[in-house]
Amino acid sequence: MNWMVWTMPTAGFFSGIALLLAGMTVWQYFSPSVERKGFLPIVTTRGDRLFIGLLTSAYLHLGIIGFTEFHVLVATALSVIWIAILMRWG
Amino acid sequence: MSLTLQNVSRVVDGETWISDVNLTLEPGSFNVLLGRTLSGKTTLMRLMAGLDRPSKGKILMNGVDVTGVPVRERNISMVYQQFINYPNLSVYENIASPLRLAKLDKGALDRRVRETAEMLGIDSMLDRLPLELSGGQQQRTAMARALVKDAQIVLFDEPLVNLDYKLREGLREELRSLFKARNCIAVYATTEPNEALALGGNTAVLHEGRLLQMGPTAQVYHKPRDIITAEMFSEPPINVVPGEVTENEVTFDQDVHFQLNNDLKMLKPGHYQFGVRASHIGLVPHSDDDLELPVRVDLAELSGSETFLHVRNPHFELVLHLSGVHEYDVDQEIKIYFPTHKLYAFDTEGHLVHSPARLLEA
Amino acid sequence: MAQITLNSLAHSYSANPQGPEDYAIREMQHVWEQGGAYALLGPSGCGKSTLLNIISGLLQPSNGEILFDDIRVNDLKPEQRNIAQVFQFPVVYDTMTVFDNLAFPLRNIGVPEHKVKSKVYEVAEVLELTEQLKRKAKGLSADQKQKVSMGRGLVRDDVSAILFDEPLTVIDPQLKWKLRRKLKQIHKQFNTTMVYVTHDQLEASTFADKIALMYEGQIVQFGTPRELFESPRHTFVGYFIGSPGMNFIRPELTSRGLEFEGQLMPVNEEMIEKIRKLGTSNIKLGIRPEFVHVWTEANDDAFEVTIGDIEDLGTYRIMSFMFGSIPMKARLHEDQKVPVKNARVSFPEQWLKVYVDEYLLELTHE
Amino acid sequence: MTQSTATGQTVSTPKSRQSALANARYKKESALKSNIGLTVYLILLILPIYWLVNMSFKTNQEILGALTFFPADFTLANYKQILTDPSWYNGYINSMTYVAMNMTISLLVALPAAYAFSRYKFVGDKHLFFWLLTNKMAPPAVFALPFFQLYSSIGLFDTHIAVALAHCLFNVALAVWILEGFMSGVPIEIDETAYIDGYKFWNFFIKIYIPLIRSGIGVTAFFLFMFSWIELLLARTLTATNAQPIQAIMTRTAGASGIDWGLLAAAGVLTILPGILVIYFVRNHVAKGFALGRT
Amino acid sequence: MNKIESNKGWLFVLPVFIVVAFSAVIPLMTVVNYSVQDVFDANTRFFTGTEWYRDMLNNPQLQGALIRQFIFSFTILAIEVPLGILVALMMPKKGWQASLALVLVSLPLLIPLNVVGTIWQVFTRTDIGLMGWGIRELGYAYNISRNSGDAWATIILMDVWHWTPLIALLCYSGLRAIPEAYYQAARIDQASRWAVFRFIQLPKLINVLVIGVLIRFMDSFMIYAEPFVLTGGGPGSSTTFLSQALTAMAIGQFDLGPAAAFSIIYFLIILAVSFVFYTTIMHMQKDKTTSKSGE
Repeated sequence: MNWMVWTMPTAGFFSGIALLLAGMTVWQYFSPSVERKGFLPIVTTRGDRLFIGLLTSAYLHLGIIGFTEFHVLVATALSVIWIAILMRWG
Repeated sequence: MSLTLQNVSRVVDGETWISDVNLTLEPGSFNVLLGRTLSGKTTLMRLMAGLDRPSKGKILMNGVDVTGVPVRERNISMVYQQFINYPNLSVYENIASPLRLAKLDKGALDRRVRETAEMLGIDSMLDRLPLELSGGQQQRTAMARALVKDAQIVLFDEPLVNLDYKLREGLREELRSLFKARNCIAVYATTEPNEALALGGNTAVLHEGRLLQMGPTAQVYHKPRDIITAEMFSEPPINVVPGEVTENEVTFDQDVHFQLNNDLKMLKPGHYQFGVRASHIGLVPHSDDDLELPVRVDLAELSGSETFLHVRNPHFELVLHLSGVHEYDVDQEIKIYFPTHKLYAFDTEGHLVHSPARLLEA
Repeated sequence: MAQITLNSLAHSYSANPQGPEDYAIREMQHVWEQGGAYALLGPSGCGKSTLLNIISGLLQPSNGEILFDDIRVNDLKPEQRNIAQVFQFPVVYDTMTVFDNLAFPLRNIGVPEHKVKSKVYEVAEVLELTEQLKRKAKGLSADQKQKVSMGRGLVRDDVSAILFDEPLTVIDPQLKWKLRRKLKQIHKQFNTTMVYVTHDQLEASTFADKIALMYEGQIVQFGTPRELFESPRHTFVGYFIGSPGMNFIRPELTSRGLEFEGQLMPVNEEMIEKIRKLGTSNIKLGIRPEFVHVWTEANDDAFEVTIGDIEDLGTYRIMSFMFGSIPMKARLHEDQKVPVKNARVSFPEQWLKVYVDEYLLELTHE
Repeated sequence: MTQSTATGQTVSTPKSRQSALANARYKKESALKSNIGLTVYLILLILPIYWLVNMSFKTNQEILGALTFFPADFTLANYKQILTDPSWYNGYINSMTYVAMNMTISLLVALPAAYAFSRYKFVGDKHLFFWLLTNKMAPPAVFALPFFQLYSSIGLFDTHIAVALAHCLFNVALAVWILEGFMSGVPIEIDETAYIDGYKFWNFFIKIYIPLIRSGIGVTAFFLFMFSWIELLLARTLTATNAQPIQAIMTRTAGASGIDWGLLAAAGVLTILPGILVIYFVRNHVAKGFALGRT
Repeated sequence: MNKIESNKGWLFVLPVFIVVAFSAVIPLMTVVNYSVQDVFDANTRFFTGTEWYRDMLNNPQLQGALIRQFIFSFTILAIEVPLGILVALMMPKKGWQASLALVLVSLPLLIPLNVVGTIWQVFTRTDIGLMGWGIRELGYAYNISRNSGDAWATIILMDVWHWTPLIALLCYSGLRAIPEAYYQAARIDQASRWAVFRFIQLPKLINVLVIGVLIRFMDSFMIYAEPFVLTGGGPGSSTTFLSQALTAMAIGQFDLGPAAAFSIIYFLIILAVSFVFYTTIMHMQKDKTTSKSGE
């Protein structure tokens, strides 16, 4: 596994994603998500919204890293808020 | 072998498809499920077969709860509305398939397949593939597959609806005789009242997922429990005229009055819906208390030996089912005779309160 | 508007047909008059759809001509024949609204938009589609789609004919009732030649003034519903029309007349003479279940039979019985008394039809 | 019928008849146009391939000497060299081996998966499907190195199976996708009838279901072959000598004395032949259901 | 179709999941790991955080490659889709002509990517190639190694040649799936050729077109071998597309970190575009199923 050149942050990141997926699955199992239409232009389930949230967060990170002087954690904080909004009202 | 449904409901995506159905089917009975499209016939059959699980309630076979038992372990067979056969197997193999799985020995299998095929008149096409056959033959193949094993429950989901009129007549008759000799429960879904009548046996009327009435077919026909059953179980649909009963008179829409006859005496004063079968209204009076009614002809439809006459007066529309060919012009004024002693009366909620006495009880 | 004439028309799907069995349509001569409502009735595979497609031009007949009024249209393509056709399964243009669907045939021939609008509204009104006009055709239910399909056939008022190919197959029974009525009204209103293909005798005789009954690529009888019912010209007509169909027995020609299992059948002398002259052994007697007379008491003309099943069909009942070795049926009125085991039936002479080589034998002076 | 009624109720007015005739002529013209159009397109399509074939039968002198439309000095030497030298023809064998392996693996895993997607609703089904699809987007340029390391670390470097597995990355998703379309076209009532008859699932799946979607499997196989056969980067990265694909071997034609054009052309032509064979086998299925069952 | 709600589905997709996860997840994780480090070898590496991302997003070369990539992808789609539809419309419907046309049309699809490059390299050379020679003869100083316009045109022509058949095949089968009754109804409604295309054929084609466009978009974003063989990315860097820029960086200069960072960015870009596409497909299918259940 040495060749995979793991680092703490990336290991943490992937563990986080894995936990998130597992959590979503358990949540879905015990309380199945119903499709709904929020402010997004399409009908979505909980999983869809999470996916859209993560994808857009990735762009947010790229934007902030690439074109501003803010610290990356600013992007992370904004993303968390954005995902929360999306999960609730999207 | 009996099949019992106890308080069975099925809810899909928040929509109720079957609502609290209680039903017992006796061994050796032929049962017709009558209802319009989307009334829940197919859903109910799938529950009986074990293809779907009820959201609520129990299904008992011979008193044993089989609610969760998969379809493979229930001894049933089913014929669909579409002609469902294995397209890549010959007709012979199609019919043999349930027997092969039951590990029947070769000789017995061959005999059974040939017998069944002969019974359904497809013994000359055993080597062909189903898609090379005509629709009627394809459906016979499906039926043969359903009949070849001694299933305890045989389900037919509108099996004849995609077939020619004349073919339907023939197959229907065959079905009747096929099941006379068997001791299994047959269930047959249809939208057509005439088919239910022709098949006889018992009829269960379904409407919007609820079971309205279940009983011997003739009884359900002649004594429908409510107005929806009456409308559904007759073609053309029964004529419904709102009316009011006062002390000794019946009034239809202010203008038409007649004396309460012996038949209707038990009706309490109040508002009713009166039903009269299209075949009971005549062009000549049949009895003394027939009510003469001037009407205007909407349309006369001729069909073989019968005429369906659509007429109206200022207040209501009626359909007459007459035997013989009667030709009328549109808007012609004629007189019809309304049989006051052959009226069904339903209360304002649609429940039957009175049905006409019959000369012959079935 | 046109009269449609089929002149020695025949069609075969095989390139070089050998015998008559290779023909989907066997040579025929036929006229559909302008403004009539016709039905083309027959079991599946009898060639009725083939014939319809030949009229509409989707198929080229291998022999003979087809005339619209007196003009030969064999070489004209469907779009040039100026006809409308409604198919068995609804054909709608999914991406268009109902309005655009109905307007489509009009816009294609360059009808001015204000006329399109008024015509579409008129047809939509008749078909009760006004509410749906703004909806996309894709989301409609099957019967609404079929109404749109029909509507497209009805919007053009200059069509030579409207052809229907089992248009009510996908419609719910309750709705069929209404649509049949609608079609009939439309015919009265527009006075266009209409040809309606179906396998359902009820639909055919309800819709049509005259029915052409097809069997094995031939029109075996062309007549009013009443004629088809009362004097079927061919045994197939007897079997196919009426529910249940005609009862048939095969009598023998003896010195006494026509005998069936020792019983003399009520057929008059003149007829028997005629049969003798034809010298064929393929003789059948047919009688409709409606005309079989059932007696409860003994009667001179009646034969004794064994009763089988009695089906209660609500408005009437069907009694099955064995006439000698032949199963037969009689149709009884709802309230008619039925004997229990043995009954006597008689066959009124006027309704007992004689078929020689499957075709009806009639006395010419009648 | 008399003449007067005929003129009174003509099918179409003379004017509209004329336009009808013109219309018919136009129709014929358009059919002709599309024939010509297609022919031109096909010729343009074949021309580059023709040129390659043409070149493969020439000697290098002729190729470099003058532009000729047919080989003046027809030679099979180029083909002979390839077909007699194991270091050449092994390349073809290697390529075909891993392509066949990939097709087998992809179909084996994709068939049940496609069945599940077409028949069942389960937690995360749509997301799983999309995830499968995204793998087609992984840029091989960058993934090459991790792939190399991954397969080296488990000792599969320079084996056919390594390439076959790597190609699964994009082929499995495609196979699932195509097969799902076909399977959705099979009425679920057939499955139910089988269960009612008493079939166990796998028995039914293999005996009844798979023969039913033959066309779909044919079309899927076509696409699997295509994408695996034409891929170069991963195949080259994961092999050295034992499993080296023909595409990689072809680069050898550039020697010190310049490119051996004739040999290169012959090698190229030989890569096209298996494709032709595959098309020939699936051509009947194409008409039936190339639409991936999704129309 | 009524799907059964059952997590049994997961059992069926498990093999696919394992196969793809093995080839996809591990390399992807590795690439992410690379992207935050400066790696010399497995033991000599430094954590760099988001630095490579910042560098890459501001790297003019890569920005240039990205812009070129988008221009290229949209150009070829704009040509291939209409052309593919046109070819599909022109193809014969039945008979041996149909088989022949099918085989010929699918031919370019089955040629390995670098062989395609080779074919066009040869074909466009002005000394030994038919096309290069032909254009020279017509009086145009055609030169793909000097003139970037020529290079672009040639690469686009090559891609159109190679991939239009895919669109054509998909559309062809889509067209075959339209029931004859629709055409008959249109003839009877006296619809023009254009109206038939616009209201009958195109709506049915949309489904397959979305698939075709999605596959083409993803593949064109990864185009590598063909331009590499044909132009080598030149003249200058005028035809250097993303994959090639990345390969140069990752393998040529062994700058794994930046290359990895950029691949992630690149991956995210295609992911977004594909997600939009995918969602569209799913919505279209949903529309279809709801209208079906209404029947």
